[in-house]
Amino acid sequence: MLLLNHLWIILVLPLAGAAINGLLGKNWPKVIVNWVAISSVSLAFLAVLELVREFSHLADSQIPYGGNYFNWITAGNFRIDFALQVDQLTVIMLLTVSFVGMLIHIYSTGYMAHEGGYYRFFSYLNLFMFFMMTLVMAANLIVMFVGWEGVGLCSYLLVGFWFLKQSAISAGKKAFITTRIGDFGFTVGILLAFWTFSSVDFGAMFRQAATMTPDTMSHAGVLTAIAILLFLGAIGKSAQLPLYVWLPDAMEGPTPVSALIHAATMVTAGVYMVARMNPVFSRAPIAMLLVGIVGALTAFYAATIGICQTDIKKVLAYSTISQLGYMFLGCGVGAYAAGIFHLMTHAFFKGLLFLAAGSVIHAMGGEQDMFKMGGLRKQIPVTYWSMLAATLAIAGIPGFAGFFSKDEILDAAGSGPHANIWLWLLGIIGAGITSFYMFRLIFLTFFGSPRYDEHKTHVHESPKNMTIPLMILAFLSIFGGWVAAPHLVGGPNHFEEFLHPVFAAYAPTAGVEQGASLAGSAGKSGGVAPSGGMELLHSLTGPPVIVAVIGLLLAWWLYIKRPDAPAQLAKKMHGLYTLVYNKYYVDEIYAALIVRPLLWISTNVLWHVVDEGIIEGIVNGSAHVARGSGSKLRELQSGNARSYASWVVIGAVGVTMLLLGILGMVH
Amino acid sequence: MSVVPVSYYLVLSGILFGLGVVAFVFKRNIITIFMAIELMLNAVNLAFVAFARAHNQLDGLVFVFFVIVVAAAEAAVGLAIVIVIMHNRETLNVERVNLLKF
Amino acid sequence: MSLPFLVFFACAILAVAGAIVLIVAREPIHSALALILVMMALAVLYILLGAEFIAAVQIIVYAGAVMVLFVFVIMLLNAGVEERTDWSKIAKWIGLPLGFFLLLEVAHWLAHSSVGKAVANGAGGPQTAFSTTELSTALFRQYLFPFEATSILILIAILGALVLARKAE
Amino acid sequence: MEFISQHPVLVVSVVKIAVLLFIVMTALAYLTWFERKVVAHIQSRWGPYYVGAHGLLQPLADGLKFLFKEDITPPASDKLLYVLAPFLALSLALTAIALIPFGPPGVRVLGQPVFVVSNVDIGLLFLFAITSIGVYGVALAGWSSNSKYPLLGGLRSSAQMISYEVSLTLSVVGVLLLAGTLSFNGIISGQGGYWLGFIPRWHIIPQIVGFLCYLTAAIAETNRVPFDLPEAETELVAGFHTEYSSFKFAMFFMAEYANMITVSCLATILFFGGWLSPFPDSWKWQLFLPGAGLLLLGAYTAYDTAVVMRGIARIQFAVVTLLALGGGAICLIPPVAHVIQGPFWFVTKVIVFLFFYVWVRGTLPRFRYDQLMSFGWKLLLPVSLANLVVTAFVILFLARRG
Repeated sequence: MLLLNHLWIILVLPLAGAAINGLLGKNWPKVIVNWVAISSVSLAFLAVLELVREFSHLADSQIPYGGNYFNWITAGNFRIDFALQVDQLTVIMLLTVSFVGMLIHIYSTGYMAHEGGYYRFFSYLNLFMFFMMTLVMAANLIVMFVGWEGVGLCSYLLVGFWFLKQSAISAGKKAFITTRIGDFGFTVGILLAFWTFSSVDFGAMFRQAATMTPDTMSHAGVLTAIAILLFLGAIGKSAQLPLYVWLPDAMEGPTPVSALIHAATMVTAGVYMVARMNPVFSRAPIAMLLVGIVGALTAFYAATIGICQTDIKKVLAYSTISQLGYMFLGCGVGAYAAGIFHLMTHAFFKGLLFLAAGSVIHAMGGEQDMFKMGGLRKQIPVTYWSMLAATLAIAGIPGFAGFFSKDEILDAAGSGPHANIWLWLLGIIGAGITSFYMFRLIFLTFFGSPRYDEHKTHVHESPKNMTIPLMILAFLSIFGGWVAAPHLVGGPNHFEEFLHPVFAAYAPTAGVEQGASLAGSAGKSGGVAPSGGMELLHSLTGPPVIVAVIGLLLAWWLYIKRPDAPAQLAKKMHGLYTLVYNKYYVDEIYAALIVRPLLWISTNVLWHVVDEGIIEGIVNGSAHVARGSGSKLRELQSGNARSYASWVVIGAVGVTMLLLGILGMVH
Repeated sequence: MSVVPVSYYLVLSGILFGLGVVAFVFKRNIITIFMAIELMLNAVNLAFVAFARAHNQLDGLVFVFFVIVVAAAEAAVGLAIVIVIMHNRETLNVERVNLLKF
Repeated sequence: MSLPFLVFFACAILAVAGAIVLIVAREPIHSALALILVMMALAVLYILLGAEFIAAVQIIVYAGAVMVLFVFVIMLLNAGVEERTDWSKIAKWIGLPLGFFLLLEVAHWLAHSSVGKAVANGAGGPQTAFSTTELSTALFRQYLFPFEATSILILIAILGALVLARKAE
Repeated sequence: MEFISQHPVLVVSVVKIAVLLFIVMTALAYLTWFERKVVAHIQSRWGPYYVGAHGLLQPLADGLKFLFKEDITPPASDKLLYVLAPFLALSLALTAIALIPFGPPGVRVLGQPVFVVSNVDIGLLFLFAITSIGVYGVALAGWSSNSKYPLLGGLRSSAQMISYEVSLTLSVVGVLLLAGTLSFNGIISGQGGYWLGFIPRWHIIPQIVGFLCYLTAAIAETNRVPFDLPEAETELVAGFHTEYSSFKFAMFFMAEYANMITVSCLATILFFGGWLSPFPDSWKWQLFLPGAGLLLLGAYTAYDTAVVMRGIARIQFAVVTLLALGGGAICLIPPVAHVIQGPFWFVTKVIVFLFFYVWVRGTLPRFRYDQLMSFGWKLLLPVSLANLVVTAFVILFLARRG
């Protein structure tokens, strides 16, 4: 039980790596920096594996297994311990994060090989791992918030890693500020939670919540408020409508960063948080609905934008947003397990996609525009195959990881306890679009004839330390979902069962359907419903698959069969095209509605009026007063010793008087 | 042999102190101003001794001792300063030594 | 009117007279002599109070060293008649009156305040002289630290005086 | 009258003061004669010879001369101080002597000791107090004359006196440590007894360094050659008393000699056991030493009278002879001899010191001013300090040894 009792070890490892590299690494050769960074992360991963082994021996009653390391804040009855805990959910997240993180570290050693600030990059990366794991293992909202903000910080640092590029800097700022808006809600949510449960410790909060009467659609209470506020934070962090705008710009950062932070781990923090707070959300149907709606809308909306993007990373960015939307949709319809499942698979294939894209960019010598690529299939086979696998996975082609998870979600959205046909519909369409733009990406990049100057750019496969992570992730993208496979043939869903305690523990008594849904799904496979074969067929020919295939074919038709079609199409519906191409002008709208007024107010009111007028007025005024009184008072400094003597005498007389008075009183 | 009440000494010391203060304000010559200070110190010493006698304790005398020592030190430095002033300003009148002012 | 009273009043009058002369005299050296007179009178009073050692120290250090230093400086600087400039209005209109007021105040207080009375009634215990031995014991046991501190102080004073009086190269 | 009977102290004191004053004055007068004679003989001259036999009446003549000279007070001088200064000097010098015990305190009249005017139990401190005031006489004289040389002389002397007073005091502290008291009687009786039965336990032996320091400092303190810079003729005409004439001058003169006497007495008391006899008490014959001495003197003068002298001098010498023989005879009476014992030894020792003073004056050249200062501060003071420290440590050590 070494690690269970010393969870902090897992955190300290990457932190140590970050510290060592950050403080000492400046003049070290890259080898040492690599060694430090990777060893720290790999050790962390091994530690997690060990942790999982020990965890598997725990009795259910011992879960969640917590450790309280030191008393951090104490103010009145507000007491925050630096406490960590492990339960099934945490385990999943830890595995995903540490594993993907490790792979991406390895990949980065290849990708960043020619970059400056090498030690800085890895120090940040390790630091990110530290914060992410803190976030995941936190046992109370405050510690979670630390991780939450910490990853935000690292994201800022890494997006702005090339701080000589103006666009990178502003992208970093944008990411930070936009996220702040959500975090504001999050913070308020925390406060409200404390006000309500008089504790921010998960266990305590949930126990409290369990005793409270759940809100209903008609009657919304404090639980709803908390849930919505927290969800605001999730929106900001996980780039949902309407705060998604920062994520595409965040692609300014190095590709491994995009892969690790803006695809695999950080952006999923929101989903994790919602899943973690499920007892609260389950009791706030309105909030649930909101989550579902936001998720579905985002899924659909981002997908549509994805269609017209030409920058390979932008496409992936929007697809990330939309996939996150799916996860929230899953949570929104009460299928937390499905959401987390999708989170995990997504971590695999989206991480892979980004890494592959990175490899492509690497191969193209920095070129990101898909329309300047093409026909790379032969030159960089490893990248091609792995990317294809990932695409199939994300598109939800049966047998690949994405299929299982997405199917779960849509299934829950369609036939789950909180089923909502409209959300389901949006999800389905989004899925179709997803597969379309993903295959568009594949076809544009790897098929057709090269659209780049083959003499200038020498396409070459990436080095081993980049391709090996690709292969590993490809493997996972393909088979990562099979844990849930038996479910299709009517068998049990291992993943869901594994997570079941987390979500069932505090499930609202009113909404037993939560548990019942599992039972139901089990029951469905039980035999009341059509047999396993039918089940399999049903899910294999289910709407998701159909739309996926349609999207695939459409993409094929447009970009392989009739390469000139897209242009004509764009001409035909020019308005719509430009609208979508410009991402619905959301950035411009925000600029017009929020940023510019804000700037105007800051300049004309806060700066010129408040600061220059009032504050400086006060300061200078006091200075003037002091000066004036001083110039009067200094007359006392006559330079004539006898005057000074007289002053002394005056003082003496005063004191004596005082003494006499006092003594008079005493005696 | 009858004894002089201690309060007599105290009154005398009070008067001397007051005169010292008056001299301190009244005199213009740096050296005499110094003397005024010495006068005040002496008055205080008298009070000390008187109180020592009154309570029949030695501490008062010890204090006087220290006061005398300090006065000696003070005189040494002070007079050195006076000499310097005289060299630089050619006067001992404090009212003429008035450059340090607003 | 017994002897101690005679001595006391004689010395008291001498002391006050000396102080007044110190004030009115225009020749610094006369002031100095007046002050010496005061000190002598006080020394006698100390003896009357039984503090012979203090009396001796008073004369040796104060009259014999400090005041000699004053006289010496006066002679060295050839300090002439004090010019009675009256540029400090405050000293003229506030300082002096208050000074006299303070004089009366303190004297009156010491005479009539409960403290003064209490002490007076105590009338100063036994009139046996303080033993010099005890005094020195107190000085070197109980007050050793202040004593050493004063020695340091004097050392510093000497250095300061040397530095100040040194001819500017 | 009843007041007097109330306070016998006053009566006795007044009488003692009168007697002492007379003796000291005479002593002063003849000290001048003594000095001139000795110096003369050192310089192989006769010295005063014609006013009375061997110039015995010379002091008288000088005194008269001073009295009848014109008393000039410089118009520019500060009258008050000009007059005050010599009085201050002389009175202080004489006051100092009042503290000196010339004989054992045992001898009393009306319950008051005879051989000391004021018997203070911190006499030494008081003596220093008075000598420390002594400087004012010189300083004020220098100042009030309102003339260059006196001013310089006054400055010099005050500086010199302050400087040497320090080492004077310090050199004595060693003795105080040994004696453990400040009263003269205490110090003297502390020196009673003998080492090896015949070496007197005087402080001179353990405190030889202190004694040398004291001697030097004392000479400087009294402005005597070789430290007589205040009246260095070659530089300052006559120093602080240049402007003085007639009796005021005489007073300064007497003050100086009075100081000599005081200092010698002090040396006697501190280092040479005051009125203690150098011989063990067992030697009974010492009782008759004073008488014997006087008789010898008488015999010598008788011979002179008979053989050498002529004319009026012979008559004078006859008187001297008679006095000497008579005195000697009286001193041989045992009770008188007992009483005389203390003063006799005391005076003898003092006279030895005075002789030493004169001897020094006749022998040594004068210091230069800077030499004087550097000698005082850089040699004398450190040495006396070292002596003090060593003494203290030794005493502590012995005390520890038990």
